[in-house]
Amino acid sequence: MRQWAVLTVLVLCWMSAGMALATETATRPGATLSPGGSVQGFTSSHGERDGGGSDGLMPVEGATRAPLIEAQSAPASQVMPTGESVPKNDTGDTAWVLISTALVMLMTPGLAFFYGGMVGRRNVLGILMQCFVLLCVISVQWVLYGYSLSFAPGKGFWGGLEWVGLKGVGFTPYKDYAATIPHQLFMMFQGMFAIITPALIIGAFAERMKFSAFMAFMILWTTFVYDPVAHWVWGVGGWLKDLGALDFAGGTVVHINAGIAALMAAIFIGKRNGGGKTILPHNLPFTILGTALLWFGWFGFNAGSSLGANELAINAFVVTNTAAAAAGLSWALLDWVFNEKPTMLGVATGAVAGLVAITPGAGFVSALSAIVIGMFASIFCYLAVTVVKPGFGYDDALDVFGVHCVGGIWGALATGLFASKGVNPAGADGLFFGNPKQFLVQLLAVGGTMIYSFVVSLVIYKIVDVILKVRVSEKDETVGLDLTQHHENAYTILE
Amino acid sequence: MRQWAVLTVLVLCWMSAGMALATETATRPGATLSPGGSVQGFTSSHGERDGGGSDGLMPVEGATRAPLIEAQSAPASQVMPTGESVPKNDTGDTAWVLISTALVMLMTPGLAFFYGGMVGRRNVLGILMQCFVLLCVISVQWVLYGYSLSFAPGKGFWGGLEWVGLKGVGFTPYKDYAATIPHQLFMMFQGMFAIITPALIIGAFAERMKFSAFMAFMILWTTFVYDPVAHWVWGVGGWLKDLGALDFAGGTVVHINAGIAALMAAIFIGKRNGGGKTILPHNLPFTILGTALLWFGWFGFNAGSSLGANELAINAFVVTNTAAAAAGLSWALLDWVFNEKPTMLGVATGAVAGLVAITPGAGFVSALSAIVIGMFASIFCYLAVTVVKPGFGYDDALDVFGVHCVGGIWGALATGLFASKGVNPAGADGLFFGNPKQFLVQLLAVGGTMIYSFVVSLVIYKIVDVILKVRVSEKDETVGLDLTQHHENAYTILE
Amino acid sequence: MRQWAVLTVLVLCWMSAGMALATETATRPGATLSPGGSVQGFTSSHGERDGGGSDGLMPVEGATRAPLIEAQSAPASQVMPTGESVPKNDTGDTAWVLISTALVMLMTPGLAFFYGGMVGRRNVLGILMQCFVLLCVISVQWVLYGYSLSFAPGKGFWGGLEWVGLKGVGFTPYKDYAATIPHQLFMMFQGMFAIITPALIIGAFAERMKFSAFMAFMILWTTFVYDPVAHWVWGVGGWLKDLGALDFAGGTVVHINAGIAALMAAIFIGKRNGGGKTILPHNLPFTILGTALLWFGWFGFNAGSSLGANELAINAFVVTNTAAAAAGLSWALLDWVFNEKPTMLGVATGAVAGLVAITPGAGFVSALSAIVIGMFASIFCYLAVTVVKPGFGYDDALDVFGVHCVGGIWGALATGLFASKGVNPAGADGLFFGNPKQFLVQLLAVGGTMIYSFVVSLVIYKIVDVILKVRVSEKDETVGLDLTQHHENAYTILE
Amino acid sequence: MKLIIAIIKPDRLEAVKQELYKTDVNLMTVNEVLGHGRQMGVTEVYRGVKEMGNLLRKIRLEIAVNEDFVEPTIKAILNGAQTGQIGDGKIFVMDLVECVRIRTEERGTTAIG
Amino acid sequence: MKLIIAIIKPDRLEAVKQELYKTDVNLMTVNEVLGHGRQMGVTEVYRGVKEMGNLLRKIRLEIAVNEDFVEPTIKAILNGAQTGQIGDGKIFVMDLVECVRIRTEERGTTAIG
Amino acid sequence: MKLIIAIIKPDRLEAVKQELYKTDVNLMTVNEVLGHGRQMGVTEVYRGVKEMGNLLRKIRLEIAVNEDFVEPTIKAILNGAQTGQIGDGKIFVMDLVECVRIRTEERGTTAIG
Ligand SMILES: Nc1ncnc2c1ncn2[C@@H]1O[C@H](COP(=O)(O)OP(=O)(O)O)[C@@H](O)[C@H]1O
Ligand SMILES: Nc1ncnc2c1ncn2[C@@H]1O[C@H](COP(=O)(O)OP(=O)(O)O)[C@@H](O)[C@H]1O
Ligand SMILES: Nc1ncnc2c1ncn2[C@@H]1O[C@H](COP(=O)(O)OP(=O)(O)O)[C@@H](O)[C@H]1O
Repeated sequence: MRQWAVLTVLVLCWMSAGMALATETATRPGATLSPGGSVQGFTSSHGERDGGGSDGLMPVEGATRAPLIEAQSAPASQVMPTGESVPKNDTGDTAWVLISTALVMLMTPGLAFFYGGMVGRRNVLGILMQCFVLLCVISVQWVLYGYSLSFAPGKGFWGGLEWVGLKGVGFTPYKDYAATIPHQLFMMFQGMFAIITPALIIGAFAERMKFSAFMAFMILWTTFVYDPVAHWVWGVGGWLKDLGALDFAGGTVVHINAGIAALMAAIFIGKRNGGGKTILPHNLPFTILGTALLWFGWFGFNAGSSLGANELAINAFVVTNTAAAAAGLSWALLDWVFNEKPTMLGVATGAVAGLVAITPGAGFVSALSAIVIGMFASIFCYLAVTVVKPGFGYDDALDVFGVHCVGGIWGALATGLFASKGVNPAGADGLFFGNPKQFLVQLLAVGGTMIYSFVVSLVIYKIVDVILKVRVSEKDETVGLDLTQHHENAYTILE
Repeated sequence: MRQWAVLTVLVLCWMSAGMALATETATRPGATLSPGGSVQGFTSSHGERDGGGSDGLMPVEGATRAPLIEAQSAPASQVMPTGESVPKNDTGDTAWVLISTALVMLMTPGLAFFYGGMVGRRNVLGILMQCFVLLCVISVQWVLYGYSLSFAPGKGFWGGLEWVGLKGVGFTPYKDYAATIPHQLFMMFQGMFAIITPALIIGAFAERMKFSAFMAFMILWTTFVYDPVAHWVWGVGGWLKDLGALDFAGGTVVHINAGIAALMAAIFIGKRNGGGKTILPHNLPFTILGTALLWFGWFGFNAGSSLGANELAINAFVVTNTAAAAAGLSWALLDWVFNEKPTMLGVATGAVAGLVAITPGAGFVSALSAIVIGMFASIFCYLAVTVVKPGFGYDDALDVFGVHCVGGIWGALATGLFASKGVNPAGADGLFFGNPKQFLVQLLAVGGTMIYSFVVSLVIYKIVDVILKVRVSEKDETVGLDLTQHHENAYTILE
Repeated sequence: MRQWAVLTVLVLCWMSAGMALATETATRPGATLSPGGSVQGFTSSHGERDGGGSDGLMPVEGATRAPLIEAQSAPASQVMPTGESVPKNDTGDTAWVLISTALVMLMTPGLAFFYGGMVGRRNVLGILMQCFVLLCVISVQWVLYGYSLSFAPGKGFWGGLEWVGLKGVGFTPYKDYAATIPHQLFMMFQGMFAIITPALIIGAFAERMKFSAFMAFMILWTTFVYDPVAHWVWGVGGWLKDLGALDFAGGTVVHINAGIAALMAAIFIGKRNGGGKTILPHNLPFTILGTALLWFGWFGFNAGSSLGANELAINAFVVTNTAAAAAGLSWALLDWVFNEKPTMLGVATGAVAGLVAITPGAGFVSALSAIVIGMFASIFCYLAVTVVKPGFGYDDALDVFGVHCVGGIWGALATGLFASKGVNPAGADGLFFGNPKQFLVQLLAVGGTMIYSFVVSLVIYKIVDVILKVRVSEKDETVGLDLTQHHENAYTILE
Repeated sequence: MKLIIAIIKPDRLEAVKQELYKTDVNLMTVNEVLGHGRQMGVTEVYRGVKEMGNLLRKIRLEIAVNEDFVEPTIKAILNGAQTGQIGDGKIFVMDLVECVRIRTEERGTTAIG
Repeated sequence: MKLIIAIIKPDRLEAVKQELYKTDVNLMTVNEVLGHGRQMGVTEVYRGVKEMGNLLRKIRLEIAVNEDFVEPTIKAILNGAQTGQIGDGKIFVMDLVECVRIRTEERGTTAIG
Repeated sequence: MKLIIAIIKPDRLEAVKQELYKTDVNLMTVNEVLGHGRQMGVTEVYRGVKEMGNLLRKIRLEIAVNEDFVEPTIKAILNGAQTGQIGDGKIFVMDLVECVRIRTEERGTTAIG
């Protein structure tokens, strides 16, 4: 197939980019200065009580001579004056991250309705159940060992088991992650990300996955795919973090990661009965409700990733809203041009694509860049959904790959294009601001994540398939997952 | 018609009130002392570290010798001691306004469900789409030029173009608007108001407006009606602000403004097919969901308008909840008396009417006054919906005029009655507290806004009608907007 | 009946526990040191500027030498150094409690959907209406006299009328309740609890209570049951508070209290027509939406009960999420074992049971304990719903007793088992941490509340029944409450 | 062969089904309809505007039976559905020319049961 | 006795009901159906994929009448439902062998009205 | 003229429609019903209480045809709907006395197609 050829070429491109970068990095040792990850500090403000005078900086009460927000990387730590080593909680920052955590939690039910509205009436509980069960299972997994695997410091690949059962995860800030909020709050905030990421994948195998297999797959996937990748990008010692990859709120860790696993699942579970027909959403208002909750929750996702009520939060908030809006609009225009009328599902899909695309760059790009990022997010995702999917013929039922992976890739690369130290002095400049290397770093992070996630997800999938059989029987698929997997009907038909 | 005669008399009354006021104002130059707008400062607390000792005042950390919240008006600025000119962000205030901004954003989807549940099954997506598209379009418009038009300082009518593309809108506080939060946050918070205001109008022409015409109308309306009126009331240099009109969170700017434009639209687009029949809500639970989200979001709308986690926020929060409750209750009683049974739609409508009515006075009146304001809000709106609407015969499908304009007028006037410096020393006293002039000022603000908004909206409407034809064809109306304007069905009928 | 015999034995057990405790308390006067109620202070931190250095403590800006959070009990107050008597508002704490208040408000609509989805299509508005009307009525009642009855200080049984109409309830902190937020904010936060508590009862008499009787019952119940019990546990001078009962966020006051009143109502109103058939939820997605809103709002309920953005809030947040998750999971497993398949309604019910169970202990137990508490919450509630209810034969339509009362009892007792001063130094140790007395105190609080609530609820019920007749006619029940009590249809059937 | 159509009150469905089982009639097709008859509807009110709803929810049963089952089926329906109040509904009986069981392609009276 | 089935456009229901009342036909049973006829459906688009919807919402009326009411009823339906446009619908008439009023157990022509 | 009523499985509708088109039968009326037949329902469980659901979603087709279309129509339905498994459904055929096209007021066999 021609399509697979195109794919091969793309992979080759990525590999050469990686090699180019490797060479360059080897020769320029100072390249890793800008820390990746969600906790971008304003390192320039250290020690200044009234840094507020210089534009782009925001003094935080009570952080008198300490850096405003502790940058999580080693270089940033070095600039902190000695004798200032006891970080203190700031009630304002704590309040913002508390509510942000709640907002991110709400995204998982939001996603459940976003997806649930799109499937048939006899599969809606299947979707809701999968989302809710993930909320339950991963919440417990995270406290037991997930947080430790992802964030315990030191190793390049995994975080180790020092923090199992939250041992040592207390209420004083852990300054390498967040200097002004309790460590447990950082843990909980990150936990919500670990919940929604596997939940995103659900859309790919909607209407046809057996529930027991689902459970097994998801627990393994979170442990062996999500936790390590989160460590790479955000954990102290993670290799992508050390490389200087920028991922403010999880473009790579969350969206690309889930999106590529979704593609794998869609390919290997096979088409729905009837051959991957169109979605006929049984309740579009539910999908719109979900979109609204996602958009609302995304303010916590992105603006909360600044881990304080600081100016980075404001920037992330503004660009998040702007990119979502631009992308929604852009999809509406595409629909208007190609299908005569703008559609509600289109605007909703576009908005989500925009939210995905702005995620990695939310703390690095400006509002005007966000408009461009949003606009193109819809264009790329629209192509993925209407051209690429039918072209390759996989049945990614609710377009997880088309929206989250494609949107995430675009977002990660766009961060490498539009990032600006004018927005975030502790970040980096992108290609359009004179730093082509950042773009290559982003490319490397994207590719590395995609390959790892695809391969490991596939291995997990195959293991689960052998033991539990992943797909429901044809009869069960016809009757619907609600009745066959959960013994319930979403709606009464007769009363 | 007798009704139009009544109307004329009302307009004449308003004009004489204006003249009376003009005379009085001319003779008493100190009249503009109390600042209008959303950023009511407690000017009496300037320079007192522990102003907390005196009841009614709340010390904000880090604002040691500065006014707690910067009053936005010139007089208030004068009381600020010199040498205190660098305002600082407060993390607690920032956290509260961040989440308030998210809450106000959620109101637009809330409104979508509030309205969407009330229309027929074949028009629900039409409503949702219009609300969502506004969220997208105005978000972009605001960043590009809307904020500048509304808030760039200096002119009496419009704000000018200095802040186009957010140029110069950074992270340090802009003290004339909000002294303790980043300027961009104030911008974003206000942006959410600019989104929901046009969205309110949607209810008037529900089930019969062409989507292309809708888009054109709304972009023009926001630019030529919302942006200027926001400037009048809240912008530095706005004439209503300078006059001393009190509008805490947008009774005039948002509700009266949208409500009167809605009346215009309802009159000129004409009745729905079948002659403006009753609403038969296709999904009342959606309407209730919308009401819940509106109520929830309104805490951000009103209590967020204090622009900090200060005591004004608390007051606004308490009176918002109280007025909504009292109004919901009051409508239930009206229904009980006149229709034998209290109705759910009635309670929801009443609650919204109460929320509308308390909006302008949220920072100026006490909780007990809020009960009275809420109770009467329902009475006036009930009359508007059951007597005035059938009387005049316009088909304001979802009662935007009857609830938002009437509720808004009552709220603006009630502020002129119940406002008390005991609640907000930086505000003003109302008629019942011995200051009849404030009532006249309020009357003037209401009337000015209504006339401007009605006339300019009408001009925009007519231009759009000539170019695009505003109303859908009769056939399309019968089939419904979902299928004809968006090529989608909200629900599958058969599966 | 055998079941009633079991019940009698249980009551006797409780009484002997009480007597045992009475004896012990008489001999050990220092026993009341640990304050109950929601405002658990970290008394060990008094006077230390940088208490942040000692793990488990969090310094709050501006509370320099005062206890971080004012413990609400007399003993805690004693440790406060003199000369520090002017408490100040903290913007971060205020921001968190503001948004928490909004979150708790959202729980009532959340509950409306949780319940509303479970009833038949012709009774959904009945549920929504009852929830919304409570939101309206109690909001007004609270401002008028409810807050005063519950929280005005001094008496053992009721709070008196000093604070009627919010007289004297201003913006400076009332340090016996919350030292860092405005008093009115504390009032509003507590008001939201007073709303949701009676709303919980609705599920018991779903589909068959006359609306007028409902109104009368609820106003009386809130006044004569909720307000006193809230005073006992949280009010200055309340007898359970003085006894040292631990109830962080309302396990006793809210859940047991409502749950036992629900049982009374279910018994005395009698079975639904058709003999208390199974629930056939007309719209399970609504129930799931409600669950999501409840879970989301519960972060405000529990983590907001720390009354500040402090470490107690973090602890409450983490254990709330963890217990809900563990309980949801546990119910899924029970369903899997006993009914072949895990069900969505089961996970939702379990999650709510877990949220209920963690409520009293949220500020006293660790995350690992929360897993155990959650797991067992589902087990006990599952038994209550599938064994106890059919056994006794009462028709508690939506299992208010089975989930809220049973979950609440388990939570209150579990607090007596798992509470640890390691988590909250101002709390107490439970049985498993070497303090068996705490368990007895908890038992006493549970029993006292149950007996008082059951008896007084019954008296109110009987009075209302005599005057208004509580139950609708059989014909009205058949047609449904929506049409007969509210003259509305939730959905159009034909369009 | 006859096709029996019965319009009954929603809350009588369970009772009618039980009566039909007793009469050995196990096959039927059911749907929800709106009936307009003698029974008055309940007034609806939306924002103060009264709407006289005159269509009421009913259940429609469709049962194909052989000749000798016609009277027992009618009896069973009457037993289950009769409350003596207005709105109890109607039973209509029509001739059935042919009946085919799709699964087996059987026809006529053997296909019916 | 005859059973008249009419398939009409949803927005004509009100008019048809009014016409029937005028003809003294007050009893009927109504439900929502999907019609597939000459009238073309409206294209639907979900994420760029077009779906040609060919089933359109219609209303189905079922009216049992005595012989002399058959023509007046047909007339009334025609009056109310005709717009002259494609999709107006059909009327089918069938023989009714028996009719029973459940409340009173009356049978035949007296039961019908 | 005959009225053919077919009760089929929901997922067979598309296939049946295709078969009918092939047979030149393009007009039909469809709605959702609940069937009670040989096929066992799926147990439902709500909070631990089992409910034996014995009504299953089916699709009901109503097709009016002229005499010579009766057998082809039945064949087409059989072709599209048969899976050989319990629950496949039934076809009922009844006499049609009259048929009116509302748009044109045509009657009889010319009105049917
Ligand atoms: N002639 C008829 N044609 C069609 N449906 C009818 C007819 N008569 C009654 N029905 C149906 O039966 C239902 C009950 O009729 P109604 O007159 O209220 O009952 P009853 O007279 O038996 O008490 C009606 O709502 C309607 O659906
Ligand atoms: N032969 C038929 N059998 C069953 N239903 C029919 C038949 N002919 C028409 N209908 C129903 O009538 C509706 C209107 O038919 P259509 O051909 O669109 O109208 P017309 O030709 O009268 O303008 C169809 O949607 C269908 O529901
Ligand atoms: N005698 C009947 N009267 C009415 N409907 C029937 C009758 N027999 C079958 N049906 C309908 O056909 C459907 C399929 O019947 P079932 O006995 O399950 O199928 P089969 O025996 O053809 O495999 C039933 O669910 C019911 O809706």
